[in-house]
Amino acid sequence: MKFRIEPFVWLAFSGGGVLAALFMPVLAFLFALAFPLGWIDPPSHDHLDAIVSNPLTFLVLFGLFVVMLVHAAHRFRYTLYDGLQIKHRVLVGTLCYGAVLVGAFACLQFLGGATQ
Amino acid sequence: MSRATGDDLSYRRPVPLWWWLHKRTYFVFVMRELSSIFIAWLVLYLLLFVRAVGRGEAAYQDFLDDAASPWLVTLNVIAFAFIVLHTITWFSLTPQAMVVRVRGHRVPGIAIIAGQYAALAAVTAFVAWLVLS
Amino acid sequence: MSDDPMVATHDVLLIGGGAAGLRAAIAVAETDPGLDVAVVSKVYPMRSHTVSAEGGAAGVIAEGDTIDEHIYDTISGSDWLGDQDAIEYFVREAPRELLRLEHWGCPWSRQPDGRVAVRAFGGMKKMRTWFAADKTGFHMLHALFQTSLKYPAVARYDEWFVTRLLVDDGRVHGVVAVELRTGRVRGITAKAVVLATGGCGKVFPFTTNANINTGDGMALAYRAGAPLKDMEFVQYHPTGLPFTGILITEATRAEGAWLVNKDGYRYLQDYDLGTPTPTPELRSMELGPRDRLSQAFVHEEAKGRTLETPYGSVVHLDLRHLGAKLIDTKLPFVRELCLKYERIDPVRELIPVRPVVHYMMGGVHTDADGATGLGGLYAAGETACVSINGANRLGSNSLPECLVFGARAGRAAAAYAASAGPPPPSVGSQVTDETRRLERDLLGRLPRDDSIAAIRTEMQTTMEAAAGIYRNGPDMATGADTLRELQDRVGRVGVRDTSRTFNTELVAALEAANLLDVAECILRSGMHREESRGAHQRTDFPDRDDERFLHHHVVTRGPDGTPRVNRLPVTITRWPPGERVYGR
Amino acid sequence: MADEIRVEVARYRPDKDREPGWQEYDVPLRTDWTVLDALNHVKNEVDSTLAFRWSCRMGICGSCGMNVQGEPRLSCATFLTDYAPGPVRVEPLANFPVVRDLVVDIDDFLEKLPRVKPWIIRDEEKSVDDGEYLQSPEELEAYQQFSMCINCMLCYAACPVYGLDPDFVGPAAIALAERYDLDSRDQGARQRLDVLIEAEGVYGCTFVGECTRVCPKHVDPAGAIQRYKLKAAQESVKAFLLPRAFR
Repeated sequence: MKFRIEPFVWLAFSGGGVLAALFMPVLAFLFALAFPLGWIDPPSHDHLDAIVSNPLTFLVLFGLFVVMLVHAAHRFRYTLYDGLQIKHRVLVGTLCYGAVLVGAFACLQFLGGATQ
Repeated sequence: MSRATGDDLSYRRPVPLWWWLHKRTYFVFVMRELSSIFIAWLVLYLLLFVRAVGRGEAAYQDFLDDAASPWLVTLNVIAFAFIVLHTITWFSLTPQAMVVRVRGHRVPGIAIIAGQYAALAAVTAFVAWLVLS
Repeated sequence: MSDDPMVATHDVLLIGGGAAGLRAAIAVAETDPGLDVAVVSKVYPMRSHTVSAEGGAAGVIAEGDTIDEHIYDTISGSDWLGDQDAIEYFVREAPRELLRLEHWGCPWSRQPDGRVAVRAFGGMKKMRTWFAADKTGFHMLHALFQTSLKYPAVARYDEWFVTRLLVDDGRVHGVVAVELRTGRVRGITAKAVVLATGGCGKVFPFTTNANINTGDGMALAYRAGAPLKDMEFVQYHPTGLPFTGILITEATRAEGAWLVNKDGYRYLQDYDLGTPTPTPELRSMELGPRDRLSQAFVHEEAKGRTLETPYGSVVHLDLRHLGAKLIDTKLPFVRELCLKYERIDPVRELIPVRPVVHYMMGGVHTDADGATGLGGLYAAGETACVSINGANRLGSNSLPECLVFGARAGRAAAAYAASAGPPPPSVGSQVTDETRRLERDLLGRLPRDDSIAAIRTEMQTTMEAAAGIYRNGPDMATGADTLRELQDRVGRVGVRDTSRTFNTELVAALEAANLLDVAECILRSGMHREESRGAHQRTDFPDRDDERFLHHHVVTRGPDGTPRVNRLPVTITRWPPGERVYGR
Repeated sequence: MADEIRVEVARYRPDKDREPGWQEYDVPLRTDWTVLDALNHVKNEVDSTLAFRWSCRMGICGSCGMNVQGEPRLSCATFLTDYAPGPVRVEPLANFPVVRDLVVDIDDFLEKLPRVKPWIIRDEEKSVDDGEYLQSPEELEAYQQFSMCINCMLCYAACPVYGLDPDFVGPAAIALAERYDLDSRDQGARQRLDVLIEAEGVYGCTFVGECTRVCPKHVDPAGAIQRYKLKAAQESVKAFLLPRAFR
């Protein structure tokens, strides 16, 4: 069988899509809207700190975030190709997937920083 | 194939740059694809949120205050709307991409969609319990 | 392909890309992989009219069925005008050909155990019609087309219109064709040519046939000196939708649908076709042969027991008692067509139907190997007349006919091509002549008040009046006179469209000339047959007359351009002429 | 209801025109008339130079695809009354080069089709003498939907990916590959996968889904393509990630 990178990228894209569809609504609703706007009382710092400092949380969030970033980058890449008809395929690909690498590094930093 | 070539006078119509504004279904498609930006944004936002939590009580409160600023709320409302679009479209397209068979019979698309919403409810309930309990 | 821009060269040319043409092409490629074979078609092969066949393809496979019974059904269906030796070849080879198509991926409907399923069909004493739901022709054509793609030896000239056969010294050496996209006229030489261009339903105004069924192959052969045979026999299918003429397959009746008049009465019982039973009875009532059912409609109409619509009188086809489940699994296309084109749902409503021109029993005279008598010229499928169909074809015999005789003609053409020499130099000047004719006579001529559409319409109304389900001598003679005038007009009419690119008006002009030649042959043959047999029913000669007319008519083109009708004996082997009995 | 409807037809005569333009015709508005009937009326009564393809007029030959009011349709199955009071815009199918008027060049599809090997591939051919390959109604049903493609090219006209990248193999061809893959008689899935795993194969598709929406025969090419993506991914994981014992 031929080796091609596309199937693997697509698998990550799809996985990210599923996870985003399942997790993002509640995460976005709670952390981006309900807590800042006070619709729901934000949990105490201690409670959240306990959650994020758990190594399991680190693993879960790291996996979740990186796969979602792959999903987003992959999709956005095609949006640039088709929606804006940008023809520089290699450049666009490099920028998009390069952004995932930067993002993954940021995840490592930020999530790792919170896990003590 | 022995199609004569060389004097091809066929007219090739260019695709307009904003082709996806010409038809509703195309527009919805591009909006669906643009949800990717907001997923990326929310990942970044959540990362910053976690970082703030990790930096202590004061940083957490500051972050919540910043997040209540009008421009960030506007951005997050838009982002949430795109997330909902992503979830709905993703779920509704799954049955086309995946054939699930139970005892040799193909599970109807509507059941697959319902299953996904059930999973969404479970995940939502779990996250809410974990965070709010 | 040769370097000469005027002429391309192949070993075998197939004219037409339907079931017969593609089957022949594959047969050539399999017989001798060294042969260079090309399919020339005025449409992309998957557009060919085979695609519209619905009900099925007959082949003896079921337990309890026998070769002899299929032979007998076909012979009695033909009103004893089919050649019995050819019918025997046909019936013996049909199952193998259908199996071969199974191996090529045709999605035949199946029994629960995985074997091929068969259904009943009109005029057949046993269940022997293979089917792919009610899109049998569509599935066969696409299976053949897709399978043909795996043979690199098969070249294609898609959307090339053949205007003339290259003939020298009684042998055919290729064709002249117009490439529609560029308008360029080119000679394509070959050692053997197989005509497989389908039927000629467009001779009539109301037909199930597609726009492309203009008798091109028949006209090409006829002009080149090969005779046409049995041209008086035109099949009316009893169940077409009014206005469009879209076919509602006989499979509806095989699955149990009823034909009822305006009173809801199953009127076929009044026409010696048996007595009504709730479930279908083979060779009886609605499962009688097409000629008899169409004739019954005319009588019913005369009695005032049909319904009037803006598009002529109709009777009703009743599927309601079959139920949605059976209709959706075995007749889904019928439901789709009714919903889309009549806005009625056959699950709950009656389908209005009337007889409609469907099939040409006649065609280019060939032997059982598709040979026409002109060296190097072969024909197969509806274009040809072997004859296995005689005076009336049985439903579901035409698809296997395309396969059996397509394969036979392909093999014979391959054998011929392997031994034939290169084309003589004289064909070059024929190409030049033809190019000049097309450019000067058609494109260069000033348009007059006349139009091709007007000529075609007048021919069609003439043919409907003169050569309908019931005919008579004086009407046919009047019609033949009108056709002579129309021949004169088509010889003078100009083409308004002067473009070289995809000139559909030029095509229509060439097709109209083909149709007129075929129409004349139909009427002339009909005038000579002073009896009623199968699809040829004459009010002035209402009985079959085996004494005078148990023979074929072959038509050749006279020196003045008019058809000359001659006789050819019918081959009778084991089944002497008898009475056609249905429903008793 | 008005007794006439205006039809705006795209015209392009390469020997006269540098680019397509519009021509208007008023045709009778009859309940039974389709867009194709209107075009035939024009051709027979008004302007015999109008060029378009058509044949079976019963939605099975696939010749008469056109963009009607911006939507790819079979013109023989599209009724004028649905667009009353008009006008109705009729254009050649989108995404294909225009040969003339409403006639488009589909040779690209015919060149791509053989690449996906749309025929039965067997390791060992069974002789016709040994009868048919057994295939249960359930096995037939598994691929039946994808065998309904009439090659009408509406899906290519609806597909923005094909419009932007003509190298994309495209909906109908991939659906036909899937049709043979799913056929219990076929053993050629691996060969087709090698063709479709390429960048211009299934992974060029962004699942716009328009091909499925416009398909007059409910073939669902979009579904076929997504399933192919999944299949190719599964096979790739098996071949390159799993230890040998688990493949």
